[in-house]
Amino acid sequence: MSPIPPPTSAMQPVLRALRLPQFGWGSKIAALVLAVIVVLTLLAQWIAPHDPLTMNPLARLKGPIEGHPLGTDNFGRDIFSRVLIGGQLSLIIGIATAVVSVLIGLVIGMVAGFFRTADAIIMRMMDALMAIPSILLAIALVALNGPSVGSVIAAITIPEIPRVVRLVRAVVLAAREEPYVEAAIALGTSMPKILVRHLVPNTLAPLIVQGTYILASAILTEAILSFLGAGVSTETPTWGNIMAEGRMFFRIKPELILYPGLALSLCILSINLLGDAARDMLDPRLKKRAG
Amino acid sequence: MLGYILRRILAVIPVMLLVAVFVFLLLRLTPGDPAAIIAGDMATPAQLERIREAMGLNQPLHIQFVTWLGRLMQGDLGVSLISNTPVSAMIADRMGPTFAIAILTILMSVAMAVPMGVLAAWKHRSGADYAVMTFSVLGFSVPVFVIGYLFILIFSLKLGWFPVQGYTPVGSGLGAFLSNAFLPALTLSTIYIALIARMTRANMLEVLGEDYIRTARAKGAPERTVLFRHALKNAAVPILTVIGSGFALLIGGVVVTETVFNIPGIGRLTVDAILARDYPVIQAMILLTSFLYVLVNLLIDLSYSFFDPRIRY
Amino acid sequence: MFNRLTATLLASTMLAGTAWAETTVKAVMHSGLRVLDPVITTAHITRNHAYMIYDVLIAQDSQFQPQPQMADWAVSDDQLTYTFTLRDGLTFHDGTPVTAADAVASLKRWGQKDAGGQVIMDRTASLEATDDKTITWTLTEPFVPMLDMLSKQSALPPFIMPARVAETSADEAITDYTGSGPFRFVEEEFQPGLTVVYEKFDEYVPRDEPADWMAGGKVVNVDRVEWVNMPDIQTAVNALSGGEIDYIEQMQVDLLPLLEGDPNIVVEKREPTGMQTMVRMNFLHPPFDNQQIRQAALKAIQQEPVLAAMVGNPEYYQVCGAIMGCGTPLGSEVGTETLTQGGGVEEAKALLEEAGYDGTPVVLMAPTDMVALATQPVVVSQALREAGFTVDLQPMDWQTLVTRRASQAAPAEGGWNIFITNWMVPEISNPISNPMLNGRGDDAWFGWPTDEKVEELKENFIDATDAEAQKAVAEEIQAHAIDNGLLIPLGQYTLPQARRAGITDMINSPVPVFWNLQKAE
Amino acid sequence: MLFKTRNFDAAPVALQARNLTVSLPETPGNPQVLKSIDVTIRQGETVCLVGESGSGKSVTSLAIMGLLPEALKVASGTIALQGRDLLPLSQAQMRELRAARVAMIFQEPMTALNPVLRIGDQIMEVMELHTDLPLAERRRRALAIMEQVHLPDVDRIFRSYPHQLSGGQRQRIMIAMALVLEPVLLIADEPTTALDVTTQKQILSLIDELQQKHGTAVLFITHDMGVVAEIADTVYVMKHGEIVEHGPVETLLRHPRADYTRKLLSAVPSLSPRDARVVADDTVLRVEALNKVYGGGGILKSLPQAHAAKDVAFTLSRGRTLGIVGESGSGKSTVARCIMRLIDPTSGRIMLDGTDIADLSRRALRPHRQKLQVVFQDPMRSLNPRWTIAESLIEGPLNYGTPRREALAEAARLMGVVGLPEDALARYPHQFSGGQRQRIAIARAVMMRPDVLVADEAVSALDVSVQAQVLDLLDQLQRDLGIAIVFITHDLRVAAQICDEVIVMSRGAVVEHGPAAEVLAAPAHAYTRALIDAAPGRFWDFHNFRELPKVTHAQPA
Repeated sequence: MSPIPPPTSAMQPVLRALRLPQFGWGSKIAALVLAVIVVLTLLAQWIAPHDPLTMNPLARLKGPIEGHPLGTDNFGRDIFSRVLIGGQLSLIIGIATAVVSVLIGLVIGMVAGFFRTADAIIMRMMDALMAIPSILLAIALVALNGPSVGSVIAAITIPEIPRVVRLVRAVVLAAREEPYVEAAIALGTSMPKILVRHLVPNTLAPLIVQGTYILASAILTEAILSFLGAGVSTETPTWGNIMAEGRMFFRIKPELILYPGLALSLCILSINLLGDAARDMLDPRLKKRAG
Repeated sequence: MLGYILRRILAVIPVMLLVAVFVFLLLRLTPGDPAAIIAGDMATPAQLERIREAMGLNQPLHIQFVTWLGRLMQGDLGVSLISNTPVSAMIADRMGPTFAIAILTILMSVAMAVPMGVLAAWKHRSGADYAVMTFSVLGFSVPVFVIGYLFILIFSLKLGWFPVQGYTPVGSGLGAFLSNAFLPALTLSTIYIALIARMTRANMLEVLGEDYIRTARAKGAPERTVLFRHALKNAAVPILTVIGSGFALLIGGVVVTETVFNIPGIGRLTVDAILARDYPVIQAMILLTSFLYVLVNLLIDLSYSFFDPRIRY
Repeated sequence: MFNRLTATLLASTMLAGTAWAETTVKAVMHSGLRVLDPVITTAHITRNHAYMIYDVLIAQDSQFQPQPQMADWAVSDDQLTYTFTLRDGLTFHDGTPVTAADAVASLKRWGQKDAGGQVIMDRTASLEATDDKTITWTLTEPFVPMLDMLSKQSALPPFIMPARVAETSADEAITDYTGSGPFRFVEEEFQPGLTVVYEKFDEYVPRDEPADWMAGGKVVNVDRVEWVNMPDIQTAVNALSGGEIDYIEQMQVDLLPLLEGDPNIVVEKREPTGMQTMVRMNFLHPPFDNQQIRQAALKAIQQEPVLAAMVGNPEYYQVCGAIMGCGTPLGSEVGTETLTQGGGVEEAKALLEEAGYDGTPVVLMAPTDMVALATQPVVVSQALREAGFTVDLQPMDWQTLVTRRASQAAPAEGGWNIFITNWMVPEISNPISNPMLNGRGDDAWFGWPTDEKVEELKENFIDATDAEAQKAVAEEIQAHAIDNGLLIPLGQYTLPQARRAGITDMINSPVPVFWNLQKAE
Repeated sequence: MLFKTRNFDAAPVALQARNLTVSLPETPGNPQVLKSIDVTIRQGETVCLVGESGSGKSVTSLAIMGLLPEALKVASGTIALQGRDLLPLSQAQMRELRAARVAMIFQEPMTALNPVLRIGDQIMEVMELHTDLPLAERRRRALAIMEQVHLPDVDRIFRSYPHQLSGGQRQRIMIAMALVLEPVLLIADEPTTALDVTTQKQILSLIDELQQKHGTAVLFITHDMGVVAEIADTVYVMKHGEIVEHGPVETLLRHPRADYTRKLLSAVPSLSPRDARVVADDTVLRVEALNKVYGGGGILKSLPQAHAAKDVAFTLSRGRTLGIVGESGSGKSTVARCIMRLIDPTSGRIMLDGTDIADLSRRALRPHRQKLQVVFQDPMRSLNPRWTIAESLIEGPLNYGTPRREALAEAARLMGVVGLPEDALARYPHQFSGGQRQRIAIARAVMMRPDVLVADEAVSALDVSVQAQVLDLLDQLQRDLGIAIVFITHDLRVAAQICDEVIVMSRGAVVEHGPAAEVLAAPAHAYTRALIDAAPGRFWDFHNFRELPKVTHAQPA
């Protein structure tokens, strides 16, 4: 009998995914960049040299000058402070969208995956929702409900839900064919319990990966909504609306797009890279080949 | 096969019906009174009421829906509230540019992305792989309007290779069309290339691990033959699928690029309509883009059997 | 439905672009044209469109004086009867001659909608065509500004349409775009919000006098004018640099450096007076139902930061406290020292204290998609906050604002407290037509002030017989309007136009027009 | 003649590997996958490479083909094909040799052919790559080789796609492709493992036939001692990357020298049926007229129906084992799943302790579930990978109200019964081997104190030595607890070893039913006979290193 290795945690696959040393150098850099961005935005209140809203229209669109390391915008506000603080809402919108869409998608996907009767109806609705181009849906929702942070989050979340539902449903459909689920049925485990105890954990890994992609794309979508005039108010800076406001001055003062754009792109790039790395780690098909 | 196509087409009906319900509810249950917009600056409450009456906005919601759907069935998309022009004419007018640029984008993207993905999968974990992956992640990470501005700055203003804006129909000559359409298509392509290259890479990686690839190598087939003859065709179906599902992304991108490059397409028409609360136009546009999405995906589904003989209907 | 679409779609992809006429002027206007009926909207783009394809009876020259255009006029000694005589050679675009009956029908439709027109109609005994060429308009009492009203450039000049078109209800949009102006509307090429195409109307007979603003001979020297809407001003600037377009009506001042040093491009102010931007408060709901608090808001704001944020370069804006515009005959700056020079914040705080302001949030509507109105709310909200107001800056798109400003509901229930608007100076230079000075409660402009004093003063103005007396009344109106907070003027600005150097002889009127200009090849 | 007894000492050497060492250079410690092995294959000879999973058989074949995965590197040694060392050759040079000089066929015929290319094109591709033959000639030769591998209707198959062919046909195509250029050496890596026994028999004789016709040297990789006995001239036994023993087949089977070889051979179950146990008159499960029909319905046209189980009936008494035997698609798993009510039978009765559970609702079924437990084929998937063993074991008892503490105590006790340490309870499935997991799965079933245990191919995925242990465990549990077992298997040897009674199924129907000794020793039905005939090495008693004492029925192989 071969020796049995010591016990490990129940979160096996997740921990394996999060164990950075297994990642390539690209992912390590990505994790580092993301950490720096998150720390900077978290501490923005203390780091930022100026209030992001204090304006001085008479000193507008200035290049880097004393006290304004990245210059000022068209209201004479400090770009550096705005980019720092702007990260907060961008990240909040991204995280909120990811969490909400994953949770709602999880519940709907579970129901669709397990109850054949509900499946057809739910999936047709999801098909319909997916058929509506998400940007158009989002602009319409924001334009019609007013561009508050809440409606921006809702507008970005709703189009993401069908994708999560499909993912969860696929995982559930695959998992319910697994022998251990059939064994659980044979052991007299009730359906809700099977759902929660056996199937939900299966969706965890793909949902974490999907969540990172949603997080990244939500931050990007927020920027595009702002660009199209359906974003959050300029009084609450986000990377998106800083760029949207600054796009008018792209050729005069490219810093207005450059710096928030750089922060946004670096952030999304890192999240996407980490998501990819997590997927490679969690996807058994790819793992098989790596060995 | 015919039966399958028929069934698939029938399956489109409930989806489109649901889209119609979504669209209708979306517009009717949210604030914004089309009557107030039509009435203009100087309207009195009595005038508003008259306009509401005339537009049928006073009737119960389900009656309004049925009326609207009935007209829709007869091909009547209504008349723009703002400009008083028939919506179908407006759309027909503006579809050409969007359509042409979308096709160009897809062609360019596939032409670039598939070889990139194949290379990345073949040279898995090599410098080329990382380069392709980094590029394709970048494609997802930079907002499309930033890319558009950069391209204009570099290719139009600095290098003077392309005009900065505008649109020339294909009919005026391919060269003229391309000189206008190339940059917007390239801008739109970035995200599409990213998507397709990733998908190609992932599927090629999977296919390259299949037994029949080993068989091909055991036959002494050179790598080129293994990649393009044996592997790519097997990876084609998921690549096609992503082209189809990426179509929604394309529409989103179109909205932005049409603004940046000033192209008279349906993307801008839609955004303008949404911002102006031009309900008939919004409804028609969302229905139309959804229908196109469903149609494109249906066509793609049907084309699977061309690549994979196992798929027969 | 979709079959038809697909067919047209293919056709429009494949079809060749329209062959250019010999000289075409491509112009980027300040906004996209969507509404084609100049009577039902006050949108400037629609007015500009109307000037292209319609003609007017009498028109204003650069001295703000009425001049004959389609018609000469005579006034009876009792100032009650006006007789207009159409000149020869006037033809509609469909070839039929313009008759007095057409003019009467057009004037009547206009009279139902236009604020000034309504005032005249209130005093009209009869308006009729006495023969094919003669229009006789009889008033019940003398009305001094009669000719000024009929010749005004904005907001609603009386354009002359065929009678069959003018018979359309004033609540409905017209669908027949036959005009009598120097250009013909090319309906087949119209793309709402995007492109409008005009062709020279060959049968148009211009007057012999040289063109002077809206008056004089409208001689067309180009074959075709295309108005293109570009949603992004940078794109327009790029296109102008590249020679892809000829003209930009309104340049973003901040972008001027991009065009500097290009010998092929001329940047200039089109007309001297420009626009005025101003704050409007809602008199129906707290806190601005209180005069002291309105006054506090006025004291809290200073014009310069607003203008700087909006325009940037001081060359193109002017600090100006005159509610009827600086540089106009009636402009007076009484009572606006804090607006123009600042230093009112302490006073504002004191006023708020005195009025017992309880921190009720002020709902400030901020349109995000209108460049000319996007920055002011941000600066104003900051200023109000500094004075102690609680401000709820609500960003929204312009159409939402348009819908919402019509609501008399409480701010918390879909109403509003404050928003910012712009008017062309000629539109506000006269207290009668200045919409901000209407104090008739529910019949007043959005904000609905009930202000009997201002109405009384306006009566005095109408009765004033000479310019001196008018000016004196105007000064009283200014003092009262500022004191009561009917509006808070934020200053004047001009957005310059930019053109290719090859475009010459443009008329520098407030309304951009395309007759007279030449295009060098 | 029991074994091949040809002598190849005089034949020229086709392939010789010497001191071949393959390692994983990028893995810490640089572990060796092949440890300095020597293999010689002569022209016309069939060399069998046997060993359990992980012994390095396949690595050997891939090393010869030059197709090692990137992570594996040849560290030292030579591989000489007709005297020419292959290892220094460039990729391009190797490509020229593949298929032309060394050809290979693989285990999984279902996936080894490119699904999107026509059969004819795939065969012709070999000639396209290695010869200048014109298209017509390529086509002619392709059709000719297809005839040689006894494919029916070659013109049609030439134009077909792989998915339109059966597994056996596909393996014939693979063989045709491998032999069309008459290579010196054919490497066959478990070519029949995925096939049914009857098909396996055909393929084996086809390889044999072609080998004789073309004089090809064959390196045959297998884990199945029966196959070895059937086809080998020379046998190499591998274990952990080393060759522990080699020699002529008969010598090796009769007088194995290495302990490992002995162990391996002893673990092969005998085809001679076990002694039937006493029939207890204590019926726990009775199945009557069980039918399962798949498909039908459809909206626009009625879909084809599949009658997966036709009027299946049997009874099972306490403490006895019923085997359900059949090839793939015979319906044996359908019957198992119906009994378990994992799928709903179309008609029929399933009497469990006197209650008909065939039509019970899910809720009504619950109390009966615990009497009926199951062990599945795939040990990797039958335990929830995220749960500790303890959690998996007590899941059932908790469902039926056993207190946690009691359930845990029982689980700990059962660990001992199935031969695992008690602290295994705190661990996760991935920390165990396949055999260990299967024991855990059995323990999980036993936790419920079931009356009936359904074992669905429960030992098919295991190596023979492990398989023997698991079978012993089942036997012991049955004796201790009196459980009745329904044992589903395709392997007659396994059935012979543990079943009291056997049902033989074919195409959904029961063709023969009776005591194991009768059915296996004197099959009445032609299908059963064919099945037994096809079992490779059925003449040999591996366990005792000798022939089976008597030929059990008429026609010898």
